[in-house]
Amino acid sequence: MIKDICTVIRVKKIADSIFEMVLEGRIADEVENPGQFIHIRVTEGNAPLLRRPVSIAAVDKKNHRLTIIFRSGGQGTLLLSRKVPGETLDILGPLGNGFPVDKVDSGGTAILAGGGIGVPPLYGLGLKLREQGVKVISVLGFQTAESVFYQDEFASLGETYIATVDGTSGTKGFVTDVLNERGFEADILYTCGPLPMLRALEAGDYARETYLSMEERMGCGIGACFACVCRKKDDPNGHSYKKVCSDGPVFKAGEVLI
Amino acid sequence: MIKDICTVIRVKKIADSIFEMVLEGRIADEVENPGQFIHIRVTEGNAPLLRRPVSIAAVDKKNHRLTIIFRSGGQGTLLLSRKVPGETLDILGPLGNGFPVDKVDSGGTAILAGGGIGVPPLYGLGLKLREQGVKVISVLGFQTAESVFYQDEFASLGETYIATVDGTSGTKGFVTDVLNERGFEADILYTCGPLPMLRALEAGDYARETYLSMEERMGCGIGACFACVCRKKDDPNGHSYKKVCSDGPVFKAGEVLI
Amino acid sequence: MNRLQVELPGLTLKNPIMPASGCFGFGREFSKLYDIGQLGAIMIKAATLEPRFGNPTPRVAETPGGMLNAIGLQNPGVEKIMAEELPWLQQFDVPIIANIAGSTVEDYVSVAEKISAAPNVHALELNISCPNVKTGGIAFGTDATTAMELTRKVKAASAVPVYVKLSPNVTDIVEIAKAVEMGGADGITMINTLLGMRIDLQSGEPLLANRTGGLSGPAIKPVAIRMVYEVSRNVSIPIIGMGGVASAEDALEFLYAGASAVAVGTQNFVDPFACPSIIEELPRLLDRLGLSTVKECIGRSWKSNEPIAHHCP
Amino acid sequence: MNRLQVELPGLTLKNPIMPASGCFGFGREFSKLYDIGQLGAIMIKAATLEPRFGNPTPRVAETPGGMLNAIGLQNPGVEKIMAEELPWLQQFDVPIIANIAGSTVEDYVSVAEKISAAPNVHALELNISCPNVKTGGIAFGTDATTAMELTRKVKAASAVPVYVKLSPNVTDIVEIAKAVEMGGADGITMINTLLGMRIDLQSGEPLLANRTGGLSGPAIKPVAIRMVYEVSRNVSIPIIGMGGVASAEDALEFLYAGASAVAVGTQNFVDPFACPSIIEELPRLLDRLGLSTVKECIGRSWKSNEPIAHHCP
Ligand SMILES: Cc1cc2nc3c(=O)[nH]c(=O)nc-3n(C[C@H](O)[C@H](O)[C@H](O)COP(=O)(O)OP(=O)(O)OC[C@H]3O[C@@H](n4cnc5c(N)ncnc54)[C@H](O)[C@@H]3O)c2cc1C
Ligand SMILES: Cc1cc2nc3c(=O)[nH]c(=O)nc-3n(C[C@H](O)[C@H](O)[C@H](O)COP(=O)(O)OP(=O)(O)OC[C@H]3O[C@@H](n4cnc5c(N)ncnc54)[C@H](O)[C@@H]3O)c2cc1C
Ligand SMILES: Cc1cc2nc3c(=O)[nH]c(=O)nc-3n(C[C@H](O)[C@H](O)[C@H](O)COP(=O)(O)O)c2cc1C
Ligand SMILES: Cc1cc2nc3c(=O)[nH]c(=O)nc-3n(C[C@H](O)[C@H](O)[C@H](O)COP(=O)(O)O)c2cc1C
Ligand code: FES
Ligand code: FES
Repeated sequence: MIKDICTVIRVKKIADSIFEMVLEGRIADEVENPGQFIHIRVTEGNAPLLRRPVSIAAVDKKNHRLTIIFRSGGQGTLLLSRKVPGETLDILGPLGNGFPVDKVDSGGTAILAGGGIGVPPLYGLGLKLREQGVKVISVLGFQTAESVFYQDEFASLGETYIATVDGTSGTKGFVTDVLNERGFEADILYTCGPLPMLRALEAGDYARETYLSMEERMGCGIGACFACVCRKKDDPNGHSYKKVCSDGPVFKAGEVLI
Repeated sequence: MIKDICTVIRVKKIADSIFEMVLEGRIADEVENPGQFIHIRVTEGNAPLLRRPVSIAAVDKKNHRLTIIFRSGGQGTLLLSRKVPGETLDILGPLGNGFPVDKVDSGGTAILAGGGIGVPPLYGLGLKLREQGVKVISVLGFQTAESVFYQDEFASLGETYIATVDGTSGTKGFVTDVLNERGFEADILYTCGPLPMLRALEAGDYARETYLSMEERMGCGIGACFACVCRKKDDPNGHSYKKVCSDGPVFKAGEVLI
Repeated sequence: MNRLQVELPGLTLKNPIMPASGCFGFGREFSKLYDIGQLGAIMIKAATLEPRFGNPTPRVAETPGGMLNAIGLQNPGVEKIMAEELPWLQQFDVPIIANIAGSTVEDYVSVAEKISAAPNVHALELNISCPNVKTGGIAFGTDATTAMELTRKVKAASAVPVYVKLSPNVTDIVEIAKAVEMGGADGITMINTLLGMRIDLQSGEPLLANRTGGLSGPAIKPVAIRMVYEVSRNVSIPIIGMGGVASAEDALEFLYAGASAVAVGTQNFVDPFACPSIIEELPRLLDRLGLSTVKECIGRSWKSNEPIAHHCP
Repeated sequence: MNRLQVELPGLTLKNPIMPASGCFGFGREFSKLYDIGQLGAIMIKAATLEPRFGNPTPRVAETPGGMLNAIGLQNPGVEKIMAEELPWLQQFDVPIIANIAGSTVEDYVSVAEKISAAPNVHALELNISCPNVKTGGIAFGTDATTAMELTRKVKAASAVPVYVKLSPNVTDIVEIAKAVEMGGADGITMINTLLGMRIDLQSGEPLLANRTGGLSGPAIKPVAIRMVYEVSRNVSIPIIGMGGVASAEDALEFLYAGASAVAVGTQNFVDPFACPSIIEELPRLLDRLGLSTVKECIGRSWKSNEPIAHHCP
């Protein structure tokens, strides 16, 4: 974890309200696992005040570059989407643990199940798994056709299925509808997305092991403020906890209460 | 007075911490008198929250353009100095009354006495007076040689004298030192600058009539909030007042307590 | 049906948006920018019995996300306001809420009596944040009994409904709110400014000539929302909410918290078109959220009625 | 001579800058970013007698120029802090100020007794913003007598000087400050957070699971400065000031207002290097203003000693 001033290399709108940004800086050199995130200060002033956590979607260590993909919605991500190449950003990272990539052997099969803005970190994960010879099946859920992104990128990693809530692209419904319909055989499932999706995937029996990436409102992003804790499943009313920012964001299914 | 979104045409550093900015917009069409000012919202967010009052230094009605000159010091003017051509600014103006240009006849002599960041509105005034055939003598005070600006521009209007506090350019001392030394004969003196300078000029007897432009911290800039009042000289303990933003910023010497 | 309409004691508001007292003068300046007849109401600048010059300058200072003011109630006095400002305002079809202030109970009563007789004054707003000279300068609004007594007397003198404007600089705002309700207030307006200060590093002195000033603007919005939420659950008179409103979203947040209408103060300086912009945006915001009327938004956040959890920071 | 040095009861500070309680954990995370031995002191996260899990999430929400938190005093309990955190902190040459909290007087006393025995705890910080279960949840810090009694008992139990951390959510902070001084406090720290709320427009519910939260960050700085100014003129014990400090300029503003040292809370989240940056910048700022030591800045703004003018907003 370091703090660095990174340079914006490229900003591109890739779907409805969705932006892809390439950043250059020393943080790229420090990335260990897909699924780690960065904590971005979007302005020098204090409007908005807090940093914004965004997952690393891909890393290019040779060129010291990171790719992030984010939805521009609130005040912070709106400012972020307006940055132009050459501008700099104060970034803290890489943060968190990321997805464990050593839980599946070469030749094994991994399902990547992403929902909306949970899709980005799975792309970096898919690249890494492919590198390790793992077969990747991607199942990506979106609201509607206009919000679909990175379909081709995932397709280049392996079989890729799209689900949209309104049916305007791929299967009508949710990621779980695709999984139930297709009944893939997989060693491991990695997922990131909205809570209802994570809950459904944890409840279902889609692979031998499941890892999920959580979201929570954050203060510090580094484990100091206790803003982002979640309870451990084995002690639901006690004092045990995990911090999403530093113990997570990725947890093994069954470890924390979601 | 209107509110308009103006476009930044040019920003140029012209002296130590001093910037000249050219803006284009409908506000230029509304300008009535030199010495009026505009109230600039420097950011869409709220850091900083309040608008910044800045005098109009010159107006080019044909091209719907305004020039302003400002010192970049605090949070707002720093942001302003970083604007790049093509960016837009939310501006309210023109505000205030400005200098009366009909108080001196063609062939008469006017002294423009400016101090530091009080110099800019005098330039537009000088242009207007020259247009009306008035002889213009400019006496401009600055801290030091590096903070001198617009010397050539004023020189093109008429005799121009510089005073610097540290003597690194022109006369060592204040505007009043130049005036006392030279003993110009003038019909009218117009001045804008720091309070001690205004007080000295009001107290001295440098012309038949004197008009001074005041500064005060402002809220609304349009006369509604009573932030910027000053007392009338003829009722120093009573309830009479003038608002710098809407009754001023220019007052006849002797009208208000300074 | 007008989906923005709200009915309050003495006030039929065509929409729930109005400028806050002291941030709009008597409307003359803003009337040069837009038709002020489109406002839900206008809260005019405080009136005192005698004219007041107010505090020395500087009277305002900027702070992060907010501003401090120590105008000091400068106003021409109730007589002149009634002679010059209120008649001028009659050309607009908009109810006036007259803010009144004073240093003694008698001052308040006398101003209330006079100004409530003006034809376009539909309600009074009793500014109880003022120091009471009789008690050595402790503000009327920081003691429940004093606030109740003042309310009672003003209410008796007023020809129109009385709204009491609460000071946020208190330990227990619910206690004060209940006291003014008991005193006969027809409504509450809240919040007035938080007491604050800025020190200038060059001079080493407080930046405002008055040293302390009232903090307003976006910075105080969370405090205002919390107070409106708490008070609205504990009184049965309506609330006009204010404190940092800068957008239709902010206004809606106040309605959700329990306010029946919303006043806009500092934002009038940031954007002189703040009020008409919010009025224009409000129906679009309701649409976006699938809501049909302003009325149904009021107090939505506390429908559950669970008592508030105490919090240890 | 170290121009940044400040001497306070129990504390020799190499500089007046320290992280505020709850915004720095026990220092482990920040120690990965910089040498935390360079800090003036460290105010560690609140310790309670028993471990606490805290409130449900969301626990934080952003506001204009500030943030709300309702962490709910999550901490592993005093025993574990003494077994695991304080010994780890001993490797750094920095005095620890242990923040203590509780729901009853007995809780506080017991935590004070235990934690003040740790070799690197040089002072306690008594968080009196917590609700007192015995009085139906009214915070200890909002009643002068309760605050004085609590201070007295904790002071009697503590082996090190006791600083009382004042809540700003009171009508008269000077009254509380005088009460804790009478109760034997060696110093005051101020301010804790202002009570606030944000409502989410989508859900119509308060954004924080706890509904209300504590407002911190730049937004509250003017309120904190005003309170430090007022309190420092009325007590003779020193003050550690906090509330929105983000820069060396802000720190100096607190010193001018009357604080002897300054804590940095929320800014640690905005910039994890906030404390060392301010420490580095402070001498340059003193130079720029022609000042030689931190000590000479303390209380510069009220040297005149004029009583404060009351203000009617
Ligand atoms: C570990 C992690 C990884 C993330 N990765 C991505 C990503 O790759 N792409 C992406 O688009 N989004 C991602 N998010 C969500 C992203 O952080 C929020 O969308 C963003 O912070 C919202 O900021 P805003 O300025 O748009 O909204 P605002 O409404 O202005 O935000 C206000 C405050 O709430 C917080 N907040 C709001 N929504 C969320 C949320 N869903 N999760 C956490 N905090 C929130 C903000 O950080 C800020 O503090 C991630 C969140 C976490 C915790
Ligand atoms: C009628 C008028 C005309 C002016 N014309 C010019 C000009 O042509 N060029 C120029 O450089 N400056 C001019 N000024 C001064 C200019 O407004 C301030 O320098 C500027 O507002 C400071 O903003 P900041 O962001 O740098 O400082 P900050 O310290 O961030 O300002 C904080 C607050 O204080 C106010 N403030 C600070 N200094 C002053 C000041 N001297 N006068 C009024 N308000 C102040 C700001 O407007 C803001 O509200 C004029 C002021 C007035 C009243
Ligand atoms: C410059 C200024 C002057 C004010 N004058 C008055 C006043 O005369 N009477 C009053 O009750 N409130 C006065 N207020 C308080 C506002 O009406 C309002 O309660 C407060 O500013 C909070 O709202 P805001 O954050 O939208 O500004 C004044 C506020 C400001 C900023
Ligand atoms: C996330 C968070 C947790 C806090 N926890 C504590 C705490 O445990 N004990 C305490 O006395 N104050 C606590 N505070 C209050 C701070 O110590 C400080 O008084 C307040 O935040 C104001 O300073 P700031 O504006 O610099 O943050 C906490 C503040 C924040 C933001
Ligand atoms: S965000 Fe601070 S502990 Fe996780
Ligand atoms: S700035 Fe508001 S009246 Fe002049």
